[in-house]
Amino acid sequence: MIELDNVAYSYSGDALLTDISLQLAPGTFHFLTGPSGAGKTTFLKLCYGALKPTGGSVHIFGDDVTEMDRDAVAYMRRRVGVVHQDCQFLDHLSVAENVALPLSVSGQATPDQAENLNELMGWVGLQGKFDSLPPELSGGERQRAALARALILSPDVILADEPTGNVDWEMSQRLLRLLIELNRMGKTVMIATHDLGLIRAAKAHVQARVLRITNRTLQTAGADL
Amino acid sequence: MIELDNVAYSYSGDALLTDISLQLAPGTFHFLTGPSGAGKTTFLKLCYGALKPTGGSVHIFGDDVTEMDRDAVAYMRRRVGVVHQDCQFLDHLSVAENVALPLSVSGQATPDQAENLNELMGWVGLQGKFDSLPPELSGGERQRAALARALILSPDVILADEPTGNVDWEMSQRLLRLLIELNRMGKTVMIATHDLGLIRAAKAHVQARVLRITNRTLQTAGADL
Amino acid sequence: MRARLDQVIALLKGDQGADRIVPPSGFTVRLTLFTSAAMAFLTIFALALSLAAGRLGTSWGDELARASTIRISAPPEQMQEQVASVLRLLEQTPGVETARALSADEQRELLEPWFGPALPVEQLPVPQLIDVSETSDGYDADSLRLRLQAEAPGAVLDEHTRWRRPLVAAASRLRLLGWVSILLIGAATGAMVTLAAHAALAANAQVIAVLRLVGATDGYIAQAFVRRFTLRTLSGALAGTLAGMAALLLMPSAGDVEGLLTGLRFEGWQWLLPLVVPPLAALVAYIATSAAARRVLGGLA
Amino acid sequence: MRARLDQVIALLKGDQGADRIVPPSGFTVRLTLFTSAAMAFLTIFALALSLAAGRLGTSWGDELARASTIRISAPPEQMQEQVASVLRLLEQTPGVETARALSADEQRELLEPWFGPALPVEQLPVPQLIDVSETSDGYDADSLRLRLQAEAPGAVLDEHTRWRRPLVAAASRLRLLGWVSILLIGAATGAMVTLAAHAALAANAQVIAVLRLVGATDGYIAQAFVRRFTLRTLSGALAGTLAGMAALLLMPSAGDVEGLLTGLRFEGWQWLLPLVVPPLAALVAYIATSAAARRVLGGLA
Ligand SMILES: Nc1ncnc2c1ncn2[C@@H]1O[C@H](COP(=O)(O)OP(=O)(O)OP(=O)(O)O)[C@@H](O)[C@H]1O
Ligand SMILES: Nc1ncnc2c1ncn2[C@@H]1O[C@H](COP(=O)(O)OP(=O)(O)OP(=O)(O)O)[C@@H](O)[C@H]1O
Ligand SMILES: [Mg+2]
Ligand SMILES: [Mg+2]
Repeated sequence: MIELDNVAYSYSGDALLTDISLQLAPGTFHFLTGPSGAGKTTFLKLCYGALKPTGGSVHIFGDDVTEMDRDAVAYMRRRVGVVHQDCQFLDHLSVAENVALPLSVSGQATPDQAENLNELMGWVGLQGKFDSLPPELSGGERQRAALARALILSPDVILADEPTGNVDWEMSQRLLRLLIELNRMGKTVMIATHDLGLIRAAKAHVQARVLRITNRTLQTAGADL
Repeated sequence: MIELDNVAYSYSGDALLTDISLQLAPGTFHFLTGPSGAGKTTFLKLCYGALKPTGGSVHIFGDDVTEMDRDAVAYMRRRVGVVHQDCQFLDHLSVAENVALPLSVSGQATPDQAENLNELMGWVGLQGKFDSLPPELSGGERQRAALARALILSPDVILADEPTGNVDWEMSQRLLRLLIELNRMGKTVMIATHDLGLIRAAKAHVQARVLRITNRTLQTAGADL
Repeated sequence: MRARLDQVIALLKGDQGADRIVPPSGFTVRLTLFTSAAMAFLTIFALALSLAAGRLGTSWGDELARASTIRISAPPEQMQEQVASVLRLLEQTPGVETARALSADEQRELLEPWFGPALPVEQLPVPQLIDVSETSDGYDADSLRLRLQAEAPGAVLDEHTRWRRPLVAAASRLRLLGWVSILLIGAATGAMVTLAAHAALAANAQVIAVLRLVGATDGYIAQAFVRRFTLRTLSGALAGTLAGMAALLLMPSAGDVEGLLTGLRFEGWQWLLPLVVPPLAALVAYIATSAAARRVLGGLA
Repeated sequence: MRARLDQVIALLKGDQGADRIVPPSGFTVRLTLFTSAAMAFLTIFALALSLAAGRLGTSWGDELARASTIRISAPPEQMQEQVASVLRLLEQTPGVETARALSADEQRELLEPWFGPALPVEQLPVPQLIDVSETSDGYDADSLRLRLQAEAPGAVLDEHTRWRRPLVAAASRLRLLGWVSILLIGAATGAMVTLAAHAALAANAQVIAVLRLVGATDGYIAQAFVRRFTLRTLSGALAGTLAGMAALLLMPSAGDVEGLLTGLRFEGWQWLLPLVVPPLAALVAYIATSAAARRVLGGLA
């Protein structure tokens, strides 16, 4: 689905990432770790075309990112669900409308999506927050709303950047179960996190591969977890 | 230093917090936990006067919050260092200037503060980011910059809302050591977190009291941690 | 062209969903509304000024009548000859339309108020008058005077309506001034609407980033903003235009004075002219917002 | 008062630190700059228009000379008597300053161009002319005519400069129009600067929130913004004013025409008048930004 071939990236001057090759096959489950500032978010941005590699090539669903035009990027994003580290919303729309935003934006908003939305909001524990405005949410609630928004289009690939940074342990288990469930349905999942407990908990339920960014490159973490 | 007496708070309609009484004595170390959406951030906001209680009374440094005028609130904030959950910066100023902002704002910016700033930036691992702009920081780097900004005025009370939500385990240990060090120097510290591992690690070094928000009120967590 | 038309229709119909993504109000929107209203109001005034100046120039120009007189005083025996040579001369002068010697009756009529009807014009040394009417270009008075002096020493050119010329010139300068004001105000409106649109888009940078992240195409995002700002500008300009027209209607009428300064108002079909202002303002807003949206979007991945 | 003064001095000196907290540029700032420049430019034009109209009115008014003539045609035997009674009548007419019968020499001079210097005025039935000069209020021509008819049937009132009256009225309307434009433009400037300041503060809501959170007082925050916007408005208005004055200097001179329309420009001390515009604009900006800052800050904890 997503292929990185000898990818390098630098914001300016020194390379932040070099020599990264990876294939995200359908139905796989990946964790991405590494110290703060190692380049996890940067790596994910390369995977959903928010950044273009400064070296090597990235193919998303078979298309070379550097050759995609802006509309192609927009269409591609409807097939990739992304939870951003600093989740942002349209502050003048209710939480439910924000979660359903990808539907309206891609012209797929139909009344029968309502049940889908309901169920999803229930999964992430936001039943009571349908009509709240995003600035009225707590930190954890924002993250969960962002996750729900990433999942509403039922994307083929889910990329989540620290989706449990602000939620308690039980809630993070609940969110993890949701992602594992989706993975079982054939979705590709990649979660960037520094919470080793979460990775350990996941390993009990799913065949997860753990990637680690060290020394500016991607390495498969061993059985040390 | 901070006294809550039978405090209640509700954003609208139902009370979110009720019947909360607490005294933060100088030199104490508190953790605050509770599920996502329980009201940790709300509680901290009551402690630094960003919200006024809808019931009961809050005294900060002996003054009743409801009777403070706006300038008094501003002066009080210079004695309370706050790390916000969604840390925000002035995006057009460098990281170093942002960290030093409380100094300029309170008219205490002097050349001999430079060393202080240097040391602090080193502690939180931002040596190389002096001249970066805040939007160029990673999630964890932002949190650390926010912590440094909260500490630059050497405040009497430090309130930190999930200061380690986006940093790796080693970095969170490092930040915790910094806070413990400050506590030893007599500062009052309160950390809201859902990371039980962090609380456990702290207990080995410091006499910490763990508070838990459940059922809309504050309870002291037992030895179950 | 067809695609362009579809785009405009889509713009007007609007997309319920797309419309909601732009925050409903805010200072930048109010700013756009007010700017276009104020500028339309000023434009209407400048337009009325220009048209009034134009009418003023025309009416003064008409009254100018483009007429002058040549008075020939000569001893009776030379009179006939001088008159004939002056008439010949005038015939050859470029800018002179007709030239005609007044008859004795006409001369008596002219002098009647002075001397009564009984004056024996024929027996007095009354000068002969020649009525000259110019073409619209007019003739060169100085050179005509020189040639008259050579041909008929007793002839005096009297341009009795020359004094109105500066007035006509003044009126046409006033009209020019009006058009310059309209241009200035138009340019200022364009620039301000552009800046207001830019400011609004800058203020909504987060909205745009979020939309882009959840898979909205540039066209979808741009259209939502363009639609909002075009409509706001249109309604603002419409309000300003109507207010301006109402203010003109309420202007005190100058009564008799009107003969000369035909009032600061529109007349007849001219009342349709200000109605061009709102669509023009909307067009400016459309172009400005499209460009601004493209610019902001270009900066996003 | 003293505190107020200190405040203004602090404002002008600025606080190096405080100044940096406001983002250096952005569309809202540019908008403020441009708005004040454009509006100052238009104000200068309107001001020049008003002053030119004023001068026009004055010069036309002066040339009006407030003079008229009464022509008395009567049989020689009644002439003396009628002249005397008309002069008596004029003496009692309110609005008439002086009235004087022309001497035979003066009359001959008037008629000379028509009949040559040899005309025996005394032997012809030439009417007697009476020169009337009005006070600045003028007299009521219609009632004077009625009374003349009764007293001296052969007297005819000839108001030979009456035609300029409507022009003077027109000029004064033009001046009024200029002042109305200035008022309109002034009001629009004020409103736009206010809205631009509001928009800028709204766009900088995060900056304000951050400052408030790290312990900045309201006064500190407000001053940084007020200073920035006041200075921007001042420099924008200054640029617009200078551009407007330069444009006026470059306006083509009307040459001879000037006698009547004394040009769209300032004269003498009037060149100082436009210099009032920038400080006024800055004052508006100061008030607007202070109010806006207070409003935004009031909404924050
Ligand atoms: N826009 C940018 N311009 C310049 N440098 C940047 C930019 N964005 C990120 N960086 C730098 O690149 C490095 C990696 O950033 P990134 O956000 O990928 O880290 P991360 O692994 O996600 O860290 P964290 O766990 O703290 O979120 C950081 O040192 C950061 O300062
Ligand atoms: N401004 C607001 N208006 C209305 N409701 C609010 C507002 N801010 C927070 N809330 C609600 O109050 C509850 C508590 O919010 P708070 O931010 O205090 O939670 P928290 O304990 O900090 O959660 P987290 O761990 O997720 O950060 C949440 O349900 C939230 O939706
Ligand atoms: Mg990151
Ligand atoms: Mg919180």
